[in-house]
Amino acid sequence: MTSSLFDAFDAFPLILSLKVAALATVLALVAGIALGWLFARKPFPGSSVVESVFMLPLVLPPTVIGYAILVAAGRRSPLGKWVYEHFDYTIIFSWHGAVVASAVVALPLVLKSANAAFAGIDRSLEAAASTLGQSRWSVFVRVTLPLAWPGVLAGTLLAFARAMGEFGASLMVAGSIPNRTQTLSMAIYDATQAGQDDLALLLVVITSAISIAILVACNRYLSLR
Amino acid sequence: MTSSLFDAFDAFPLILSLKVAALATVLALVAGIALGWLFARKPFPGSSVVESVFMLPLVLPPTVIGYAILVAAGRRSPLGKWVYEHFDYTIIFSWHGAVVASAVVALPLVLKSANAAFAGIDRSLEAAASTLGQSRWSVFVRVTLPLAWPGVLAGTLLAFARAMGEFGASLMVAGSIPNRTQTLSMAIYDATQAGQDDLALLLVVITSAISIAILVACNRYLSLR
Amino acid sequence: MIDVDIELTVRDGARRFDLGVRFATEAPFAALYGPSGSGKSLTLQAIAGLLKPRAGHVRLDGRTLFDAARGIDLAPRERGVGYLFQHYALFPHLSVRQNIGFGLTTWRRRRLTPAQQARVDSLIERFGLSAMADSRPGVLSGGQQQRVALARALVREPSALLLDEPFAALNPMLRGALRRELAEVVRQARIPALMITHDIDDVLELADVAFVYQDGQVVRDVDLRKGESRDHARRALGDERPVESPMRQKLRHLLNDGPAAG
Amino acid sequence: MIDVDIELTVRDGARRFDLGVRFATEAPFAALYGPSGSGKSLTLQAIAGLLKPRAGHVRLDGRTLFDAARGIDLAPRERGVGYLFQHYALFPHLSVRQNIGFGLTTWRRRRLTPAQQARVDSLIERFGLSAMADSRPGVLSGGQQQRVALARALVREPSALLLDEPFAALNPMLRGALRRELAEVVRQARIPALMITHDIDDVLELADVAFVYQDGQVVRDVDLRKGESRDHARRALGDERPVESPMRQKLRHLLNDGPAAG
Amino acid sequence: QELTVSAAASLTNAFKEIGQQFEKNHPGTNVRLNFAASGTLLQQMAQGAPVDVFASADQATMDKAVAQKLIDTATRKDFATNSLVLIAPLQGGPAIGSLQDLSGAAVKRIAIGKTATVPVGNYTKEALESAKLWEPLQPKFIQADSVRQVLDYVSRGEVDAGFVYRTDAAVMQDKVKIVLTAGGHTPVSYPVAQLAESKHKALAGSFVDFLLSVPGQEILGRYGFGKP
Ligand SMILES: Nc1ncnc2c1ncn2[C@@H]1O[C@H](COP(=O)(O)OP(=O)(O)OP(=O)(O)O)[C@@H](O)[C@H]1O
Ligand SMILES: Nc1ncnc2c1ncn2[C@@H]1O[C@H](COP(=O)(O)OP(=O)(O)OP(=O)(O)O)[C@@H](O)[C@H]1O
Ligand code: MOO
Ligand SMILES: [Mg+2]
Ligand SMILES: [Mg+2]
Repeated sequence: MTSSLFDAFDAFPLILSLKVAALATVLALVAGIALGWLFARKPFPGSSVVESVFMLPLVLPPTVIGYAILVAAGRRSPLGKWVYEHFDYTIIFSWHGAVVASAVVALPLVLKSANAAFAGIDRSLEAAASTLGQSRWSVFVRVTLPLAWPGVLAGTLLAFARAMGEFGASLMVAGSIPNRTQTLSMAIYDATQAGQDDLALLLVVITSAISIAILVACNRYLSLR
Repeated sequence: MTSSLFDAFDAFPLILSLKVAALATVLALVAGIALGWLFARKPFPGSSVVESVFMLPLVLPPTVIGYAILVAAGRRSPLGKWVYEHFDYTIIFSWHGAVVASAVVALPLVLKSANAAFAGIDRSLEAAASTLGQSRWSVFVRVTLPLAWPGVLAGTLLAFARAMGEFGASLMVAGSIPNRTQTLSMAIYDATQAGQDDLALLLVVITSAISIAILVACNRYLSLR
Repeated sequence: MIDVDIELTVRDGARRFDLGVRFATEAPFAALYGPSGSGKSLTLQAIAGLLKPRAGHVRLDGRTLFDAARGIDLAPRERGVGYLFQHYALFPHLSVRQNIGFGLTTWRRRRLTPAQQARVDSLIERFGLSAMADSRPGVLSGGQQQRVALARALVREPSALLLDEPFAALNPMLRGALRRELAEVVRQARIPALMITHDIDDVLELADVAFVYQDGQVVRDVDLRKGESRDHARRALGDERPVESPMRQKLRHLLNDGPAAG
Repeated sequence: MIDVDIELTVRDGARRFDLGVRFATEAPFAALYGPSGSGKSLTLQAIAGLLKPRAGHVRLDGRTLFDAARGIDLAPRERGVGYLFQHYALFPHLSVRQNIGFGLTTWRRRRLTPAQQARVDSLIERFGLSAMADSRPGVLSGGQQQRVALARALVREPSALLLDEPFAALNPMLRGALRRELAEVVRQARIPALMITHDIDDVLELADVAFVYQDGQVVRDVDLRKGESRDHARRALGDERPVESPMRQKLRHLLNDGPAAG
Repeated sequence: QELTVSAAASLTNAFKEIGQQFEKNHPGTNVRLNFAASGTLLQQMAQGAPVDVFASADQATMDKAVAQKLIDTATRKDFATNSLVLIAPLQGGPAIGSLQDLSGAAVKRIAIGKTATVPVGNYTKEALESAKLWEPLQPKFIQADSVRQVLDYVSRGEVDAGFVYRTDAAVMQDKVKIVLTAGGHTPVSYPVAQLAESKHKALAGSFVDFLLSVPGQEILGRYGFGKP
């Protein structure tokens, strides 16, 4: 790789990718924990069908997911129209769109892992905590979640990796606008499409190295053991 | 949806998709369990880095993964060349390529979930089984795996969903050859790109319904509880 | 002080177990005694609010914790009882110290006040857990785990104590010491205690009254204080069982105290 | 029959525990007795092959299971011992029947032969588990779980029995019955048994010899058969401890057998 | 001021330079370039994406945009042309000198753009149809999802030949060779237009003007595009 190649490399997509992936992971984590808990602990008739519906972002091509988000939140949708008229804001072509798209695509990973983890917990530990005067929320935060954490963490790391790699849905919603909404994955895609193989390789190496570093660090510092 | 639309619908991609997803899931399951167990039970220096490397298929855009498989197994690669010369076979442009691509992309989902599940098992149960005269393999099959099953199953269902949805990497390796290697996701993608919204919607509905049915059934019959 | 009258059924496939117990006592320390599977643990769970009876009531020191007829059913955390679980139910992700202090803090306020800290430390000390205060329960011996569970149940100054075989994993010497600790706690705090035990000596040493279980019912109650006065019964029963032979006593001594002299 | 000489250290953070025990006996039934945390369970784990000692050896009936000097270290499954874990270690995903039959089958051959089936059924019967044979361990009472663990350890006709507090969760009546079962099993199979217990009566009823633990060492051994013959010691020790008072006996009776007459 | 330009993926390299040049010429202007497959761009605009200028790789997509009333039709202009070429791996592979050689037994696989979705596929179809080769060659076709994929297959020797634009072949000169320029298809021309809902009509107009200007055409030419 020549030094001109390094010149061609631009830190923006990297920073944007990390920002988007981090936010999307947080959103997926919160929603995934809540829904995973719900489906594990408060099943209702048909809840396994509803749970499977949340898996669809994995089943359908990302473009379809992106298109669905466009239809649901774009300027032509009632929601998007209202927001646009009142706040002069649209999620299309904004990096927020990439966050939403990545979160939707990453959600099933957290949800399913959290669900399995919550279902496997020894309920008598929760009972013990409740006899020790803890509120439901306190029991959840201090006992349930820590005990389920290995599974939830696994799902979260998967979600982060997926969010880093997401580009089909984001491309649709946020566009691939250099210095605005172009993430690393989009930049890689662009580089391959433009025949800039060296740049593509460089970007792949950077993305891989940084993702591995983050995953290893999270594994080490978030595993609580 | 008109009846002509139904005429336009063709069962081939559906059947191929199910076949590809099922085989890919089995491959990912076997490899994911083996690797997940290895990383949980026989950690070596740097094993968490190696584990994270297996997450890359999630981090990198599917096209890149597809390209990597092409490079590794294509006719110009030593492996591909050897196989081609001796068996007159190449994985490129065959649906086997889609299986390999989908399995690679689905692997991290099983691996990570299985890893967390294995790490969470009460080791004294394995010890008990070994004092009851069971070989290591017997302990694994009769105690370790059943206890880890909820987590492994969650990962497997994620893998199946992902394999159903995979098209970027498969497209590259298998091509999207109608009636040969075109899966449902590829067909959906094609339809959306060609602006055939009705067909795309029909295909999305079919894919979703079938995937949900399979996921719900697996959840019910494979959960062992 | 304790007034329990509950009916409940647990099911597991085709098998079902019906619990229908009723007992009440003013005595501060009551024991539940009876065969394996007779419903003792289920009774404590119902009192703690972890199982909901079909009918009946649970009252402690005049407070109604549960009353099916009046629609009262306090949540476990509102019942303020200290519960030692038969299988300890120690939090595997917390250290011994954190397990013991758990009930004094909440998700919001996780630091102990100096007074609470002192209380935790004194329990750790009294139960001989100082050396392993920072260990996780998983690496403790059975008896050490049981003592952690006992300390954890006592730490909140509960309004009643429910103890499911608190000394089962302890050897006689420690058992004696902990019996004295427990008797002291109950006396000082003036709280009612309900203890399941299989050890008659536990009953004899600690309890004022014992309720004898059989197949989900209380079949008999034994007043252990009154017994003392009924001197004629003493002699009447005296020869029904052989007094402990000196041989046995000697062996008992050998096991507990040191080599036998000659 | 049993010859144990092991040294090992377990660590947990800054805390460490050193076990250095040596004992040997020709007696068929030996008891390990001693305070909580003195290393009894660790000893059984080392004998079963679940912990690897730093030095020493383990021999059972002339078979060498472990010998650090000669580099012998049989895998747990090759040692052929029946081990009842202190916390039972029952398989939560299997029914009582499957737990008990577990050791008779392998991953390849999961069906029991009729003879094995009969053996499992008879253990279920003898240990009073018939009603709950198809339940999972999670819904059993403490004593029921302990009996499942005992039956599971006995089912394979092991070449030795390691029992970590086999009766702790059982009430005295059941305990007596199971003691007799166990004594019968050990006598019939002519296998050595090593039992940890906190109950002196267990020791007195079952054991031929007891090794007394203290801080990771065997500090004393008590020969329970010889004791019988030393008649003078009997009298010498006779008054050191009060004989059980008739009062206590009466209460004992009340708790166990029925309402006191008179 | 911000100008959003949605451009077909095959225009990426040229438009990046044009965008920079345009910003230089219009200080205070910020050109946001959005690249994707033409179909994706159309879907975005149909859902109200705030786009000012749309540059498509084919007339069909632009026609669809017109049909959906997204476009200010008066502003539609062709700004570049391209040509369809037959490429083969630089090394190895059967000798190919003409379109007819493709029917030879030595040629086993031919990569083309997907006719339904990739513009280049349509041109290929037209070219082969006029050479009466479309039907006979059917069994040999591998329909790739993008021009880039055709290039990859050819460059890695997975196929014996492929059809791409001249501009694409140019970026892989070290791995593929241009066998011939195919004729017999409608001219490959790239249309550009302003969006009906554009908020920066004047600026959008100057961008289109710049594309057609001499400096604009010079840049496009450097990337292999022909004059309209
Ligand atoms: N969750 C449950 N589901 C079904 N049956 C249960 C459940 N919990 C307990 N049982 C059954 O109820 C009966 C009473 O159980 P309980 O635990 O109260 O016994 P116990 O008196 O405490 O016995 P032990 O002294 O052996 O602990 C037992 O037969 C047990 O198998
Ligand atoms: N895995 C371990 N890691 C560290 N320390 C341990 C581990 N297992 C046991 N110990 C410590 O070793 C000591 C001996 O434990 P062991 O379980 O042998 O005691 P024990 O004699 O069986 O006691 P009890 O009668 O209470 O069961 C204890 O202090 C215990 O905390
Ligand atoms: O530039 Mo295109 O629309 O990907 O052929
Ligand atoms: Mg109980
Ligand atoms: Mg022990």
